[in-house]
Amino acid sequence: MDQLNLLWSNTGLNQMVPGQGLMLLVGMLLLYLAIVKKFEPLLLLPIGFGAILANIPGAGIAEGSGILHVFYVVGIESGAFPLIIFMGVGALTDFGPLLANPKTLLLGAAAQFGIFATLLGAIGLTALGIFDFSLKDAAAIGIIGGADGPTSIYVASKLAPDLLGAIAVASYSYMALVPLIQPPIMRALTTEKERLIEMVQLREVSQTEKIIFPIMLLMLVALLLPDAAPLLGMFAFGNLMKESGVVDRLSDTVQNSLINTVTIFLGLAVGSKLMADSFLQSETLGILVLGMIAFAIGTACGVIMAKTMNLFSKNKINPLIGSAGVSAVPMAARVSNKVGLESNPHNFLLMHAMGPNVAGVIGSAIAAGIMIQFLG
Amino acid sequence: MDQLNLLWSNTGLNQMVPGQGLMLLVGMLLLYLAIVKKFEPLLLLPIGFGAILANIPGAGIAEGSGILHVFYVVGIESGAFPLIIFMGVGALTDFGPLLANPKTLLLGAAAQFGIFATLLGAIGLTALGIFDFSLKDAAAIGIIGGADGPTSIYVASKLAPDLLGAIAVASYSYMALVPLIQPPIMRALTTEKERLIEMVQLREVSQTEKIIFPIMLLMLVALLLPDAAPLLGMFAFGNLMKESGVVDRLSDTVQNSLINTVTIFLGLAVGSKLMADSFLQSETLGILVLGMIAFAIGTACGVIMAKTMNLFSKNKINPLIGSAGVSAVPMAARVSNKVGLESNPHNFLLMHAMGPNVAGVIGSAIAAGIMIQFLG
Amino acid sequence: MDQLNLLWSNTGLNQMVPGQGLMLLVGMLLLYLAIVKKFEPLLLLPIGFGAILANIPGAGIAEGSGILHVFYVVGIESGAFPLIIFMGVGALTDFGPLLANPKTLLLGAAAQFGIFATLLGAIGLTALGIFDFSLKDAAAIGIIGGADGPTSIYVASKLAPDLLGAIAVASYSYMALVPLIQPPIMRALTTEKERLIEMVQLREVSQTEKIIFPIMLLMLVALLLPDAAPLLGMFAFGNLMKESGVVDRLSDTVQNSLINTVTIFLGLAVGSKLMADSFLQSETLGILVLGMIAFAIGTACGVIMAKTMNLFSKNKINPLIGSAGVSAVPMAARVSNKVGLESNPHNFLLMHAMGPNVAGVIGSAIAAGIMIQFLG
Amino acid sequence: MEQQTDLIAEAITLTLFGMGFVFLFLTLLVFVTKLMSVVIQKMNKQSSPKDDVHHSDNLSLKDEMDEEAKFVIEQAIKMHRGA
Amino acid sequence: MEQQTDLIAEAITLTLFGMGFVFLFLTLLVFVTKLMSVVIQKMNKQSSPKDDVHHSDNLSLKDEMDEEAKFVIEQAIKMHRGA
Amino acid sequence: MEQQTDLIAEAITLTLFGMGFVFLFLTLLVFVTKLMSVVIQKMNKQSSPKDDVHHSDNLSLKDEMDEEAKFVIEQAIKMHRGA
Ligand code: NA
Ligand code: NA
Ligand code: NA
Repeated sequence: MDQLNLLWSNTGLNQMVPGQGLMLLVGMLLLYLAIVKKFEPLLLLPIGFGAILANIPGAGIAEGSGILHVFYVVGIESGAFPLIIFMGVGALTDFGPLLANPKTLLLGAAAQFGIFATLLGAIGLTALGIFDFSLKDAAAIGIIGGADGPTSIYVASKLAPDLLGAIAVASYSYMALVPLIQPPIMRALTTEKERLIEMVQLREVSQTEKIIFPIMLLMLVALLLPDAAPLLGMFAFGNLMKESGVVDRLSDTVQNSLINTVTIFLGLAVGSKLMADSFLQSETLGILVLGMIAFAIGTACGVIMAKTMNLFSKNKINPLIGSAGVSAVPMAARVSNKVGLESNPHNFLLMHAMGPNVAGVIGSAIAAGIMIQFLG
Repeated sequence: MDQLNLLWSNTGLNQMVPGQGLMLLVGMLLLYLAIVKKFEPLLLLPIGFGAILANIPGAGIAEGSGILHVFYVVGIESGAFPLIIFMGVGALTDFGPLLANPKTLLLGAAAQFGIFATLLGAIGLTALGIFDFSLKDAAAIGIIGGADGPTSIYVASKLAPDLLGAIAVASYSYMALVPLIQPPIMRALTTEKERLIEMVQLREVSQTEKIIFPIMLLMLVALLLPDAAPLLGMFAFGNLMKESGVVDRLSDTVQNSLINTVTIFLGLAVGSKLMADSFLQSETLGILVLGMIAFAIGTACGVIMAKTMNLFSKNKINPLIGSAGVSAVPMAARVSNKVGLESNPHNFLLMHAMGPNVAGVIGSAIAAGIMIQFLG
Repeated sequence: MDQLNLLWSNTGLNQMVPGQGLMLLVGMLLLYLAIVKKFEPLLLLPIGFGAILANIPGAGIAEGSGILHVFYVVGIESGAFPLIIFMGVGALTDFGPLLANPKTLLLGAAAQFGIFATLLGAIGLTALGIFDFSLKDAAAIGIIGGADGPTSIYVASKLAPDLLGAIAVASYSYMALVPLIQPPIMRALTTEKERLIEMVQLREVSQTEKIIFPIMLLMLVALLLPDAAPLLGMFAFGNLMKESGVVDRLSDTVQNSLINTVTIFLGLAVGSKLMADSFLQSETLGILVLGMIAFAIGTACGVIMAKTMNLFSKNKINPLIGSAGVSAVPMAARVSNKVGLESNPHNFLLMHAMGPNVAGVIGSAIAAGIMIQFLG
Repeated sequence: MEQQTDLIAEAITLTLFGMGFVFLFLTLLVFVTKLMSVVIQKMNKQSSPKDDVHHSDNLSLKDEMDEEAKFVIEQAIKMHRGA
Repeated sequence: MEQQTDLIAEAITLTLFGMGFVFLFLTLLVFVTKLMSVVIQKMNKQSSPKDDVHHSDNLSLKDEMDEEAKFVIEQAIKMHRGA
Repeated sequence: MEQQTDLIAEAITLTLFGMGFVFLFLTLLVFVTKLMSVVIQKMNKQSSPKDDVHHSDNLSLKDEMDEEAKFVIEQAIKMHRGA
């Protein structure tokens, strides 16, 4: 009889607290979004599954020597997983469009205002007594506006590990929602005439330029903002492996089995931070709302920056590519293209939008470096 | 002269104890089985080689900071390797036949009696004073009857790390011996008429069912037996990645480079537990004998269960597929098919046997969870 | 204003010491050699990039919890990376030519004199008061003459971790320079008549021999020099996986994604040892000079050994294949072939040179084992 | 001696509970799986009419393409023989 | 209260310095990138005469092959129509 | 001074023993390898007669299949020309 009691007392049914039940549903919601709605499935499927595993009552998979906690400590606390992903993203990035039209870097700069506006918002809500975010928390939340998953995770692991789960989920969810969030803002801020602007075709960029650029980028980071060097260093390294053309077998592995493997374990480890007691806080709701605002402001600032640049330049930029400055590669660039085609079905903005799109990656890594330097 | 003495005193020849010489031969025997006899070479080749490395006198490769010991601590003590392999097995598993005929799950249940019978046997031998197994030891030995390598290793690493080497070797060896162990038992327990039973063709299973099943399985585990959640969770995760169809690049990596890489290091690490002083014990002989018995009993119970089910059901099951319930995927299913073809060369049982075959994986993971819950 | 001061005080520009500036240039020089000159780019590109990252002022990427330092501790201090690379090299090695003509093993032995001559040289320079190398340092430097990157790194990590950066850079650089260093020495030590020697065609080697050889090699190591067992064990393991033909999926992964992944992280981790304060020492210059001498002496001894063997044997060896005994697989064998073709455009020595070439790998691993046994 | 009796008793208990639980779990899984399959098949049937139309559309498009391909191939064969 | 004013002040400072630095950095990157491109394009132009010859060789070879392909296709069309 | 003499002495000893051992080891490996090859080649020769029969069986089977393929192709060509 004792055995039966023990068996029953150890079941999940008996040990479950309401929060865990809710989080199991949240995990299944993430799986639904990933599988049925195809929202960033590469990340949200492992995160969702990790969330389910982490909230199985009595299993302790995300605590102590549980396997998800091991993945978290080894891969995220050390910074290794986000940095390796960044190397992979670098190896998948083509700086060609950016090099053909470098001034689109400024669009990537402007869109980072979403990050800082959100930081201000989070601190404002704290001042109003609605939430209780520290400056570190606020900075980590702001980075959601950078629309860059690994950067968000990296910064959160340094500044606000308790919020990492919510921040990562918000980051990837909103990246998936870019096609819904951005178009209304883009249409509201542009005139039909602006949306019709056709841009001059991009020149072809030589391999030499593509090889020098990542090294130059890293040197500038080294001289001006060393705290951004891990992120942008690995990014530049991945890109250099690809563009140099002399280590194709390494570059292939980085772009395939390595980034895939790390993505799986990163996702599971992030999911392990969705445990009921730390995720089911009013703060999480704040993070979700603030993250959405961050995306919207970033989008708007990118568009406005493009319009401002047109005031000073003969070579007009279609302001629809400004929204791509938030990064969310390559989704945001596709959105620019799609909204552009609505006005003129022959005006393909995709390649033009890739410039600000990858500039946005650089911009948020710089913003991340500043946050870490001031607060880390 | 001192140097020469030192050189000589450090040679393996000088330092070798008889046990190590014997273990080097055991390692070579495993290599022979793997390479010439093709017994589960993916595991037995690395295990055999690891055994050789571990028994090189004076090299200390499997101790302290020796590389095999590092692999063992990092990969097996943490539970990571068997769990990652289980994820890979999940990504390689097709639950279709099981979903088309769910009652074959019961065959997978019955075959687990091999596990518990062996546990009783081990305790019985202890009671008789022949061996000295604790209950934990007995449970870990019993799991050999589950015919599932990673499950055996996982349980042994939790309950009886000292016996891990012998248990893993027994587990993989007997899985390779399934085509020899099972047919006589199957023939002895069935009549020719039973062996001739033709089963109705399996319906096609929709993708939706295949996606829901792993989630449902995990939920059931979460509610009833959280201690089985790490094993079955990773298994379900791998399967969901495959069936969801939205993360094919992750699923491909899991099925190939990831599972291969982990298999190599798992094998070497298991081999490191074949050091002479811990392996050359009378217990090892007991484990080998008991493991064999576990397989035989599991096979028999699967067949008997199928015959019992036929007493209560119109839709007759060919009892030859019962033996596949021990798992040993896909070898046991092929054995069912082969023995069936002996009686009727047009009666293909392979797909029907895949149902109990994968059910056996679930069944032994459940049995493993119970062992860990009661004794871990 | 404080913020502005902080920002400035944290820039790399402000924190940079001259040594770091110089090392950034060294890093870029390595990238130049890798990308433009195609000097062993698989290693020198990651090493060069790692050197740049390690010398970014204030970033601390190669110290404490910096990611490159983590890679170093996890992968090199543990010995794992060089050993895994050695496994990969084993899986890429064909012992066929060696088995067809086993006496070429002696060429691989002779070429190791470069290692010991360099050790003597380093100690001599210390005796003269020019440098200050310990016996361990001298041994680690000598291994550069083995022309085998992972062996050099493995030995340096055991005997002289402070010199690891310089030793690894010298090792890979000179391996890339083999086509420049070796031919003058080869021509100087051979007569035209000797260079014209045509060798009898190699017999075909059976798969059985290829399977037994790595096991036999390991057994000999186990009996005579256990300290070489980790290196040669992993090497033999990789080779056995390839030749056995029963674990092709493991062998493929080892030869591709696994060796590529480890190469990337090994390179970055080695680069992290090129920090200004430890690299910019007069010792580094000594290492570079001694390493070059080691290569030259090894080459010469290989050629002389071949000529000596011709004095005692009817089956004449073309002494040009002696230089391949330094290893530097497959570059040194190609050099033998090329210099041979200069004298007789129909005399292809490539396959004949592959014998001493892989023998050189075994030879330096044996030499490494002796160093570790006497000094480790 | 007593200790060993205890050990045996424990082993027997573990076996009973263990096998019991394995059967309980897998029986439950049988029912839940069957239930799921029934529900999904019903849902699919409800939505299938639409699907069927869609399908047949696709098929007819494909058929057209096949017709075209057939025609081209026939013409090619004619040319080859006749010319 | 005072603490919160401090917090807000800090946040505003961080925003000002942060956005300022982001713009500074990326503006610098624009200039450096442009400079690099100009330098490299000039260097390429200097070395291009050699390259051009090489290129035009390649092109003419390619042109010939294209000519051949064109001819083959035209003949095929003629056959198809005429026969 | 004495320390350095010691160091040099040690280095020389290490060199002598080291090179000696390298040669010893690889010479042994030469002999063992040759021995292995001889043994394996002898064993292969003993078992080869059987293998040869087996082989020739296979070959003849393969030949038959080739014959068949040849016949089919010839018939096809005939059809193609004649028809
Ligand atoms: Na961004
Ligand atoms: Na099983
Ligand atoms: Na060598």
